[in-house]
Formats: sequence, C-alpha cells, structure tokens
Amino acid sequence: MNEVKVGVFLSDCGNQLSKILDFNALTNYVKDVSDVVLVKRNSEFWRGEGLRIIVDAVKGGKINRVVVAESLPKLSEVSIVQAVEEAGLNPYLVEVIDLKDHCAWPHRETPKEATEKAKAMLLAATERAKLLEPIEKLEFPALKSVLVIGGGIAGMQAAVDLADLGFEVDLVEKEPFLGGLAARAGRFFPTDDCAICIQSPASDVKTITHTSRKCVYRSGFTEIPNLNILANSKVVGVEGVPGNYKVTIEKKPRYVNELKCVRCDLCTPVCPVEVPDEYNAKLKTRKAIYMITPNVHPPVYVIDESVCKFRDCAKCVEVCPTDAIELDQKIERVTLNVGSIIVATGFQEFDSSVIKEYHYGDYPDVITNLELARMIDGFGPTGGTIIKPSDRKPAKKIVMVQCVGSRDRRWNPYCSSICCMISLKHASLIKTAYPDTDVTVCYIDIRTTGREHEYYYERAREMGVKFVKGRPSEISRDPETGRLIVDVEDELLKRFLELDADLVVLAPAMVPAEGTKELAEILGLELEEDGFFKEYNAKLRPTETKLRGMYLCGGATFPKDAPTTSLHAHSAAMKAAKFLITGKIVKDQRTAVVNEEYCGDCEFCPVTCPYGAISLEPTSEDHIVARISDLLCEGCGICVGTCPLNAIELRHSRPNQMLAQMKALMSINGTSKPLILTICCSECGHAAVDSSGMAMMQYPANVRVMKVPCTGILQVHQFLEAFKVGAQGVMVVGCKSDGCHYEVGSQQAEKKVALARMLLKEYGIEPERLEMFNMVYIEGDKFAEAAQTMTERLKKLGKLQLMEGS
Amino acid sequence: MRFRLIIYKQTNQIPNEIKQIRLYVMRALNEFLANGDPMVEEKLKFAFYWAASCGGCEIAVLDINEKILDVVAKADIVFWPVAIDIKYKDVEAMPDKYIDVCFFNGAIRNEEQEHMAKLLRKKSKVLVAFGSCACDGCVVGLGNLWDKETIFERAYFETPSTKNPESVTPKTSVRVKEGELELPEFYDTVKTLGQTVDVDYFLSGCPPPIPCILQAVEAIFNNKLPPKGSSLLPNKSICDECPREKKDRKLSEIKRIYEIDDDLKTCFLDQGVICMGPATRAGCGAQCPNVNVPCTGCDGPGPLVTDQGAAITSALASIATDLKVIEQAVDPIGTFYKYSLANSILRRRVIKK
Amino acid sequence: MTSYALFLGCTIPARQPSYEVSARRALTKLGIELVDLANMTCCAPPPVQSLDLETGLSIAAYNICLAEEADLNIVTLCTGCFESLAMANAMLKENEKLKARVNQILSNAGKEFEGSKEVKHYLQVLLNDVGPNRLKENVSKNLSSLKVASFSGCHLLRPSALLKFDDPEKPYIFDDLIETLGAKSIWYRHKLKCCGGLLRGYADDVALALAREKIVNTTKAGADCIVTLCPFCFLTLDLGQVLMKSTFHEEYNMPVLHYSELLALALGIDPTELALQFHKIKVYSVLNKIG
Amino acid sequence: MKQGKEEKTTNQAFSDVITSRLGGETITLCYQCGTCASSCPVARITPRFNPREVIKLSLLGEKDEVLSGDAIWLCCSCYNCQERCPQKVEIADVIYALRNIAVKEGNIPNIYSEFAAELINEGRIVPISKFLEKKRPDLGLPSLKPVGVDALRKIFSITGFDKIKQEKAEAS
Repeated sequence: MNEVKVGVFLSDCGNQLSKILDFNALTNYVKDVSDVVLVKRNSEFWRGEGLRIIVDAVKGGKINRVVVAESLPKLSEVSIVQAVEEAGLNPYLVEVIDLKDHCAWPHRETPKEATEKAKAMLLAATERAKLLEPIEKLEFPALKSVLVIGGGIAGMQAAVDLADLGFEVDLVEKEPFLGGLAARAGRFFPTDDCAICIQSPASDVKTITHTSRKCVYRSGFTEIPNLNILANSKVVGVEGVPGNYKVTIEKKPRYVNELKCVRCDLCTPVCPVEVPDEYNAKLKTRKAIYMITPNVHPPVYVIDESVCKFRDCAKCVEVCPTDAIELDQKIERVTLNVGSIIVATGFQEFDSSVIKEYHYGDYPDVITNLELARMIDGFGPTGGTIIKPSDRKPAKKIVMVQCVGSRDRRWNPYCSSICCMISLKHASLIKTAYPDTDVTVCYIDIRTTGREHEYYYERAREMGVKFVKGRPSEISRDPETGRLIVDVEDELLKRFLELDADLVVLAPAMVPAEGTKELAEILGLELEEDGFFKEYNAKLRPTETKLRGMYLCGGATFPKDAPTTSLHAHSAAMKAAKFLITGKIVKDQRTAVVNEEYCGDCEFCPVTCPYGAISLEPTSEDHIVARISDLLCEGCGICVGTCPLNAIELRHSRPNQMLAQMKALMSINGTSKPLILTICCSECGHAAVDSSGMAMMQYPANVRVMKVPCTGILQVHQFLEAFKVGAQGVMVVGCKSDGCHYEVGSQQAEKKVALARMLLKEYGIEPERLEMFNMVYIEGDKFAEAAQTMTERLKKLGKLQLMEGS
Repeated sequence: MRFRLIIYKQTNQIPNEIKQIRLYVMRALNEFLANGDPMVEEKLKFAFYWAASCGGCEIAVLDINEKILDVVAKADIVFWPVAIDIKYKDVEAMPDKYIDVCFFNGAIRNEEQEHMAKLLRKKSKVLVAFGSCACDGCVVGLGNLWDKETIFERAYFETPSTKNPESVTPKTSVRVKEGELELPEFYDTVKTLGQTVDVDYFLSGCPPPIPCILQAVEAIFNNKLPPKGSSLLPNKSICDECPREKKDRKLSEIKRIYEIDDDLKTCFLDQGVICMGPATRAGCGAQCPNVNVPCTGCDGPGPLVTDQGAAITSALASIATDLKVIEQAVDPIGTFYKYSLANSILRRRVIKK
Repeated sequence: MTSYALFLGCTIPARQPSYEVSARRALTKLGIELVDLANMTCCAPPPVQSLDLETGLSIAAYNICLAEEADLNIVTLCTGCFESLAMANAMLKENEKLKARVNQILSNAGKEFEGSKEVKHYLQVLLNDVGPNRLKENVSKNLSSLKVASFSGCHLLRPSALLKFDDPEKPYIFDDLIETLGAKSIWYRHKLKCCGGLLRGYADDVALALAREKIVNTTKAGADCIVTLCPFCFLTLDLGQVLMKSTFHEEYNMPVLHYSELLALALGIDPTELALQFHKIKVYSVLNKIG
Repeated sequence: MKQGKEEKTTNQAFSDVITSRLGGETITLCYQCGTCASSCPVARITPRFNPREVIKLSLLGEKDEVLSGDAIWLCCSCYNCQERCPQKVEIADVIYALRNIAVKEGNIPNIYSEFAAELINEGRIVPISKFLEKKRPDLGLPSLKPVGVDALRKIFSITGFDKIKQEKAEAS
C-alpha cells in the first residue's frame, strides 16, 4: 500500500466564509494533522483555477487523497470527482464537505464556535479520507431485448416504441388476440374516435407529419420488425438478473397454424358448435373456431378448446384449404432471454354481482359499462343499437349508476377515476344516435378532471342527459311489469325517486386484471393494498419498480384512461431503453461484501435486504454463507446493520471509516454546549441539514453531522460508541419511514434506535439522549429546531459522565 | 470443522464409564502432581489461576477426561491454587517468563486479582484468558450494573438470609487484637483480564467448550498457536453449528421458552424465543439448542464484534416486524449481555451519586 | 334428542300464545327439547339499546351467561330476541375490550360472559338439527295451493356482519323452509323492507304507514297469507290491519301466520289446539287451503 | 339543558363525542352519497327523518337540533342502511349512540321512559297480562319461570341505567 498523502483544499467562497470562520486557524490546524501533506485555500475549488490546483497536485503525485471543503457539494463534488479521476486518481479517494451550509451559515452568530466545529469537520474528513480505498467500476452485460407482458393499449404502445428503437421485443398476451380492454371499449374519450389508434410502426411509410397515425388494425402491427407476438400465452417463470432474464412462457395451443391460416373464413360456417360470445357481452354467439372481430392481431383463427368437439367433428379440418388446422397442437413452453421486462397487464371490470342489491347477474337488463360499449360499437353484436338483453327490444329509458364497487370500503375504497368519463361518453354517444332515449346518471360526485373532460359533462347536459346526485340503494324489478326500478334519493331535491328503467348500466370499479397476483409473485414485484402493481415512486418514477430492469405501465398500476396509458407506456419504454441501450450495466462497486470466513449462517441478511441481492450459498466446508450480488446491491447497508457478527461491510462506508469520523467529530468542542453527534442518511436527512444551512437557519455549533448512505446501515453499537467517544447526545436523521430511498432503511433505524434507547436506560444513560428524526429535504427548519431542542434537552439533563472503568 | 459432541440431556444420564474415567483421571493426576513424571525431560510449564469466577472453568480442565494424561505427560503444573499448594510468593520468586502457558480464568473484581493478573503476565510466556469471566466478564461482570456500595448493601444487609447485626462489611484493612489485617480492595467495576493486562489468547465459554480446550492444548504442544491476540474458538457463530432449521426469519412476537410448543427442529428465533446464537461465537457445537434450550451467549461475541448485546439487538431489531415487538424484550442486559457486559462498549452502568 | 335453552322473551308470553303453543308443539314433535331456564329477562332489544347500548349488551350477555351455566345453546322464537342476543354474543366474542367492560359490569350480578355458547333462531334449528329432508318427511298436509308472502323481519338478517344468518339482500333460508312445507313462497315488492314495528308507540302513524305498504304489496302480489317469524312484525301486520281499517278506512283481511303455526299445521297438528283465536285477522281462508 | 361538563360547542367536539361512544365510531366516514336515505323505509314515508341528514347535521356540529329533535327516534332499526353503506358507516349504531347521548342529556320520549321503568321494575319491557298467564295451563303451556330482575338491577347500578328515569323526572 502506498503511503497516504492527504491534500486539503479550503474554499472560502470568495472570502464569504472567512468573515465567519478563521481560515488561518483552520489552515494551521489542518496542516498539523498527520498525513496531511498539502493545504490550500482558494475562493473556489470546483472549477477554474481552484480545480486546476487539485488536479496538478494529483497529477504531480503530491497527494493521493483529496479533501475539499466546498459549498454546494452535491453539485461541486461531481466536477471535482470527475477532474480527479481524469487526473488519474480513483474518484472514491475524494472527500468533499460543506463548511458553508453545515458550519459557517448556521453558526454565523458564534464565529469562534463555528471555527472550532470546522476544525472537527476537517479532521473528520481527513481521518476518513486516510482510510478510503479505491472503488472499482463494474460492468454487467445487458441483453438488448425486452419482454412486454400484456397486449392491450399499454403493452402495444411500449412494444412499438422499443421495436422502433431497435430492441428485440416479445409481446405476450394471455388472450388469443391482442387489444385488451381497449379493443372492447369501442370509442374513447376525449376524442370519441376508436380505441386503438397508435403511431404507425417503423415498417410503414413514414411522413414528417402525423398522418401516418393509424388504427392498430390497419397498422400492420404484426409485421413490425423486431416484434414477436406471443398470443394465447402467459409467463410462468422468471429467473436471472436485470439485463439478463430467462423467461419461461407457456403457449396455449391455438389449433390453427399461424403461418398457414389465410383467413378465408371457410371454417366458421361449418363449425356446428355455437356458444355465447363473451367478447361481445354474450349478446351474440360465436363458433368454437372464431376470431373476435374481423380485424385483429394476430389475424389467425383460434379454436376454443373448452367447447370444440375436436376429432368427433373435425369439419373445419375438412374445409380448410391450407391445412392450417392442427387439432393435435399441445401446450408449448418457450424460453426467452431478455434484458428487461415491462408489465402492462391492465385492469378489468369489478364483478358487480357481489353487490347484491343491484342484482347484476340476476336481472339481464342490468349491465355494465363495458357491455354497453359493445352495444354502442357499430361492429358490435347489436350493430350499434341499444337493446334490453331480456327481450332484445330497444332500450328507451336508461339509468346509469356510478361508483359500483368503487369508493366502497366494502370492496374497493379507491375512486376508479375513469368511470365518470366512460359514462358521460356513453350517455353522449347514445343521445347523439338516439336523441329520444331518456338517460339518467346517478352519481355521488362527477369527476371530470382531465383536459376536455369537463366538456363531456357539459355536452351531456346540453343533450338532455339527466343527473341525479345520489347513490341508488337498490335496483328492483317490478314483479308484474318486469321493468326495473332504481331507488335513489335525489339529495339536492331531498326527494326519493323510483326511476323506471328499461336498462340499468352500472359503472363498475376497475380492478387489477386476473392473474395479477400470480404474475407479481413470479416477477418478484410488490402489489399495493388495492391489488395493483406498486410503482417505485408514485410521484417521480411512476413506471419503474423496485427492481431495476422491470417496468410497469398502463392500468397495471391503477385504472387509467387512454391518454394516460399512452404516456405511461412511452415512459416505460423509455426507461427500459435507457437501461439497456448500451448493452451493459455499469455501476461502481460501492456495494456490501460478506467476509465469508466470519459469516455464521444466521440467515438474517437475505430477509432484510430490500433488493433480494443476498443469496445463501453452501461452501465447500459444509457451511452456508451469505453472498451479495454486486449487480443487485444498491449500497444501502441495511444488511450491515443487520449482521450480528459484523461480517458484512459496505465498501466506502466501512466501520473503521465511520468510527474514525465519529471520533474526530467528537474530539473538538469549542463551545460550552453538549456535543451532539448527528448521523444523517445521505438522502433526505443530509439534505434537510443542507437546506437549513442554505436558509441560514441557526442552530448551535455543538451539533456535528456525519453522513451515512442510509440510516439502515446503523447498528446499535454505533450509538453506544458515540457516547463512549464523548457525545452527550445522538440524533439520527433519516427519511420519513414511508419515504426511505432504500425502502425500509429508515424503519430499520427506528427499531434500532428504540432498542438502543432501551439499553441506554439499563446503562444508566437517559434514553432521551438518543432520538431518531424523520425529515424531508424541505424541512430544514425542522432540523434546526430538532438540533436546538436536543441541545436544550441535554443541557437540562446535565453532563453525561461515564464512570471510571467504562 | 464441525464438532460432534455426545450430548446428555441430564447429568444422571452420564454413563458410569465416564464417571469412572473422571475418577481415574483425578487419581492419576494427583499422583503425577505429587511425584512428577521422570520419563520426560523438557516439559512445558503450565499454570492455572482462578480469579473472580464460579470455579466451573477449573472443572472444565478436568472435563477433557483421559486427555489430561497427555497434558501431564508433557507439562508440569507449576501453579494451581485449587489443586496444589504453591504460594504467591513462590510465583513471585519465579524468573520472568518462567511459566510457558498460564490459563487464567475469572474476571478482575478486586485488587488481589489484579495483582495476580499482572504477576502472572510477567511470569508467563503465554497468557490465556480461560473462560467467559476472563474473556468477557461473564455473570461476574453483571456486577457492573451496580457499584461497590450497592453490592455490599445487598450482600451484607438486604438479602433475607443475611443477619449482620454488627454491620460488618469488607474493608481494606481491619485491626484485630493480633494486629492489622489487610484485605484486597473490592472495585466498583469488574474488568476482564484483557482490560487489565495484555492477553495472548482467548478461550471463552462458560466453561470453554471441551473440544476447543483440547484443540488449544494440542496447538500448544505442537507449537501451532495462531497469531497473538486470537481467540481459540472458531470464527463463525452458533447458528453455523446449530442443527435447527431456519425457516421464517421474522420476529413478530417475543415469547418465553415456556410459552412455545417447541417442535425441537425449528430455530428458536423463528418460534419467537430470543436466542443469542447469531451473535455468539461457535465452538460448543450448539450444545444448548441441541438440548432444547436457546443459546444464552456464553462463548462471547463474534470475532469482529466489540459488543455482543448491541450486535444481537441490531440483528433482532432488523427482523422485528415493528416497534411493538421490541418493547416485549424483558431484562435487556440479562438477556443480551449475560456474559459480556464487562467487555461491552460501555462496560458498566452509570450510577449517579 | 337435541336440547336448547328456550329464550321466550317478553312479547310472545305477553301477547301471542298461539306462537308459543305452535312452536313448542312442532319443535317437540321434531325431536327438539326446549328447556325453560329461570331468571331470564328481557333480551334488551333496540328500545333498551336506544336508552343505553352498554346496558343493553350487558343484559343480553347476562342471559347468555345463564345458558352458559346450564351448558346449553340458546334458541329463540322471536326475531328481536335473536338479534339482541346473537349480536351481543358476536360483538363480545370479537371484541376483547368490550368483553372486559361488560364482564366488569356483570361481575356485580355475579356473572361472567365466556363466549362458549351459540344463539340460534329456531329456523337454524330446523335447518341444521332437523334438516329439510326430515322436515319434509314429517309433513302430513298438502300446502301446495297456498301462496305465502314470507316476511322474516329485519332482525333475522341484519346486521348481517354480526348475525351471519343469511344473505341480507338475497335471503333464501326462510323461503326454502316454507317451500319445504309444500307451500309456494312468492315475491312481492319491498319484501325485505321493515314493517315499522319498532316505531309503534313513538310514531304510530309512521309505523302504520309502513305496515300498510307491506299489506298492500302482499295483497297486490296475490298472497294467501303473510308468514312471519317475529312477534313484533306479527303484531304490526295483524293488529295493524284493524288499525288501518279505523285510520284509512281500508279493509284488507290478509291473514298473518307465524311460521311455527304453518309448520304445526303442516305437521298435522289439529288447528283447534293452536290457539289461533288470538289472531285479529282470522285465518280460516288459510286453513281451508290446507288439504 | 343539563349542565354539561364538556360544553364544547365547536363542530369537532360533537363528532368527537359521537365517535368516542359505543356505536358512534364510524360517523366521520360518511361522504353523503344518500344510499342510507334511499334505503330507509321511514325516510320514504315521512320528511321527519332522513339518516343522511342526521349524520350531516351531526358532523356539522348541530348538536341541539340533533339531540332534541325527533328525527333520531324515528329510525326503525332495520339496518338496511348499514348493510348498504359503501363507507361502512354503522348508521343504525350511530343512531343508537345519538339516542344514548340524548338520553344522557335528558331528552327521552315518553314511551322510552316507560320502557325504562318497566325494565327496572319487571325485568321486561312488555308487561305480561294476568289473563294470559292464568290461561297458560289450558293452552298446554308450562308456567312462566321467574324473571331475573334483581340481577338486572345490579347491572343497572353499574351502568347508571337506573338513573335514567330520575333524570327524566328532573328534566320534565
């Protein structure tokens, strides 16, 4: 190992800081610290001449550790580290601290104390720097191929995007045909045009304008290069790591050879089996060999194996001119190797029959929005007329019931968010086609929040759609007339209405698509309480998941309308592309590592790792040890905080580095106030400290800040250690417990703080000397206040004097 | 390596043969101690000392059974207060480094023990902290939850069985009619041997696991001792040796041993019972879990750990489902620091006077 | 023979001997032993709950304690008693805190609620202990020409989360048991709506208006009679028709029977032994349809 | 009005009073969809009672209007509303809680004080007619067992139920 030579660079921010901090004292202090070979002061060090000073010192081999005190380190560190790396030194041998926002600004009223604190900060940074080790960059291969699960509007959009960008795309759809819910919905708001209109694929003639926008059926979707469609298929297994997944697909037999079928339609007339057509709300029938509509992808017939008589009939086989029908097809298993996976499994209508008072399923004339959509569709089973399914006569009086199973704590507490618009769209379409139809909408609240959405409400009123504010209590059928009666209170009139109806249309809640739970288990993804897939961060990373390499879009995360679904799909495609585009995953090795000699096989760490990065592996000596995947490890250190043998260390945040820092921070007080060690996570916690300083909030200089990647790395012993090395109090500052950047780190720290407090009490140390705070970046005031409160509290408690022998 | 031990559930199950072997060993040992062995010329010089401890470690030396014969064949025991009559002054008279290996058990509770620790350090080439008391303070170290006054108050006045009308308590000097007598000073704080003098090797356990003693003795004879400062126990933890299955690593409730219906197969922690195994050095072959008792941690912390109680609490907190579970832990020091309080980071309770 | 502690309640012995007679005769005939326990009290129905819910629960729990001491499950005839007792039983079994509070109250009366017994309505006994098959076998009269408008009363079904008797929106147990006897159970509008019984005494006009709706709807649907389970519903609908006559000058003459009476008749028990003279609306038309 | 210890008149206070009472816990979940009112057989007959309005008034803190009015006594306890409420407001139980509070404040309808008196005196709320009791043997019915009225009184002494009548007397 080379001799450690530390260079310390002090920025006085254009003499701003020297008005508060005594820079001569600091320089003199630092240069006497062991192994410090160079101390420089400048007005700034992160660019221009200042940066050149650092670079020259590194290049000249004068120093091999760099400590910089510079303002706005979150920005300045980037350029310093880059320059140092270019100068030939490993970038992880640089330590940047912020004397401005962490010392000078918040303590500007006590310059002497601030200077003493600055010394401690410089010492801590130097001590840490001395112990730093180079961190290598790792590269992992990433396949430039993507699996998209779900062939609805979301999946198709994402698939096209990625195929256009040159990725190999496999699109898996569990149904025999693509299109999903969107295809059944007919027309969409806000444009009232048909549902699946996508941007034309690359294979089509491109124009500079958007005239190439095409309905999916005319788009040549199945012919897009790089796009492989696996209909009638589902994912049954996933192995591997981001960038390199091995996916097993189970392909149900179609019984029609996709390459031979010419869609001549000779087969359907001869098929003797006729069953209600689910796709068309059972309003018409179809044959055992069928296509849902004439224009579908893939354009190949399918045999419904649950009703086909196969060899006992085989009439279709006889007439097929291309011998496309293969009754002997079996389930096939296909293995795909993909770099990432996009989940686009969507949603479905809630089963309204469980709300017994509405009698869906009992009364044929109580239908759902999706069933109504089939009637409205000119290609649908009724050719666009609205009928009563009971007698197939036109429905002249229609009552729509909103929030069926939505906003209902018995079933789905959430608002499904699109049903108001669907009903308004339907009401207007019906009124347009059949102005004499009486349409009444019963609602709790009408929610039309999107652009042009309110216009739908307005138009519906103009067209004479009636609105009743009130949720119907019951739909009953007059035993004599057979007509439906909807009991509802018009709250605004305070009048009880018994609405007479030919047809009642329910607006059911939208719930996760069937099989969502199973798929989540296969993929290792989490679901929210509502059953939809959980996104990584609902606010800023809505299409990502906790697992790099897996993305979500469309209704898989929550019910969405078409515009939002499209946006979502493009976002997921972009994220997947960004992840795979270089064909490799590059990350630095700031990861946790197990010292296998000491690993005691307690099997705790794999459970606590939020990223599934730890596996248990047998070693030759009949022992089992934990191993950490450098690819999956996110560097939070939660496993470090768990290991009862300290057999796991996080590179770049090793225990000796942390202890050295802690000791240094507690070695100089310079105030009459009790020293407080503040351990902040590098995310919200540290940011809150930054923001309090930036806002020039004041707190006492006895509060010393140490940064860790995540509070989850902390162990109980560190708290005890802090008191041992002279802290009078310890503050732990982490993210909000549900906003931890490493999922559960903050919660883990909270539990450890609680246990440490329990131990402290036993040690005769007031437990309130240790406290955990949860903050976000903008809560700088909260940090300043906490620091102040803690100081006051410790002053009241008096000096903690460990006894002789401690 | 994994040690395989014959475990007897209760002492009365110990076969007679073994009892006899013990008897035989004791007799042979006495003989050797009395006469020495004329056959061996260059024998190593061993010393044993008993400071603040229960005496179990002395017995453990004998628990190596017939192997003790090898020991006495190859070594002379030059000092062993419990067995042979050699005075402190005899030790003082020995040249420095006269003793080859000194096995020192017990913690440092008073002035005499500190004196002997320093003396034996000076006279020994190799000093082994033998047993949990010497290594980590053990149960004796739990005295660090109090100070001298409270301990005396309790021991000499408060216990129901004590009758002390003259209020006698130990003093460093007392005048009797024959003259002034001196007693060693009783300290406020129990220290481990390592905190008192420089220790070469640590052989923890309460008492140290027999196979580890044997291995240590063998290493001494074969001159194959590891680097100075090492423990002579394995580097892994009890879990590594424990045959119980680890299934559901989640602690959703803390239970006492009598509250569970132990299936004899599942890890105690998975059944909600606190077991110190994960934070305790291996070596004993998971003796306790093997006989359906959770580990209480006598082999001390793992090699990289400075504080056994903090280590286990960190681990348990990590798998605890919520904060409520943590509140269920009773007697935290007695549970998590039964053997290691004196060797923990803070070492003792702060007592405000 | 299956034994139950019979919880008789107040209204039945106070006003409706025909209910008690028919129920005791029919159930005994079907092999159910009914044990009368001393010291039972009011079940603490809604009027008591309205005064103080906690007292109401304590009274119900006290009565369950008596059955626990006798080591018997409870059977009730009155739907109201069923609700009060079954609801208290379920609430106390589910909610430890509430149980502790009620036991604190009961301790003054020397009782402790354990939660070891069930509270059943006699329909459940017929359904589970006797069973539809045995019931059918015992029917000796032909009821096939009888169109019955069943009305179980609210408190057999609701609150369903606690009573767990039947589907509150689509109940079938009661109607099935009517059809088991051979009669036809018909649907009528607002079948599951309340008869207003509990408003009698406070708002007689409202109560009567609700009862009238029931009578109108069943008449419209062509029912031969209404069959009830609750003495309060019975009172409201039977006596109610007399009041309707005086108040609205409307005459309906819709016979109202307790299910136990229909059951006794179907089992072939002599109508003259059933104290049917206590009905305000005479039931001859029904007796005539039973062959 | 009774001299209340906690004479808080703010809106929050009244809903707090309700939610802290047995049965009243769920009132704040209400979002006024009207399912209860539409389900209510009474509300359809008389404008004197509408459960949705009772809840709204309570949540707005109109304590006097709710407690001294006659609406809360017009619930027929059929639980139809409670079954169907999409927010799981236990409406019928909320009404019980409101009645309990009204009783505590001395607002008791006559019929209810009669119930209370019967219960305290006889252990039943419907008195047995001597005529029918005599007739029982003729009808083949066993004689009635004694009623545990003493036990009930012991219960009342703890819950304070026996004071209800007196409060009414004071109030009137």
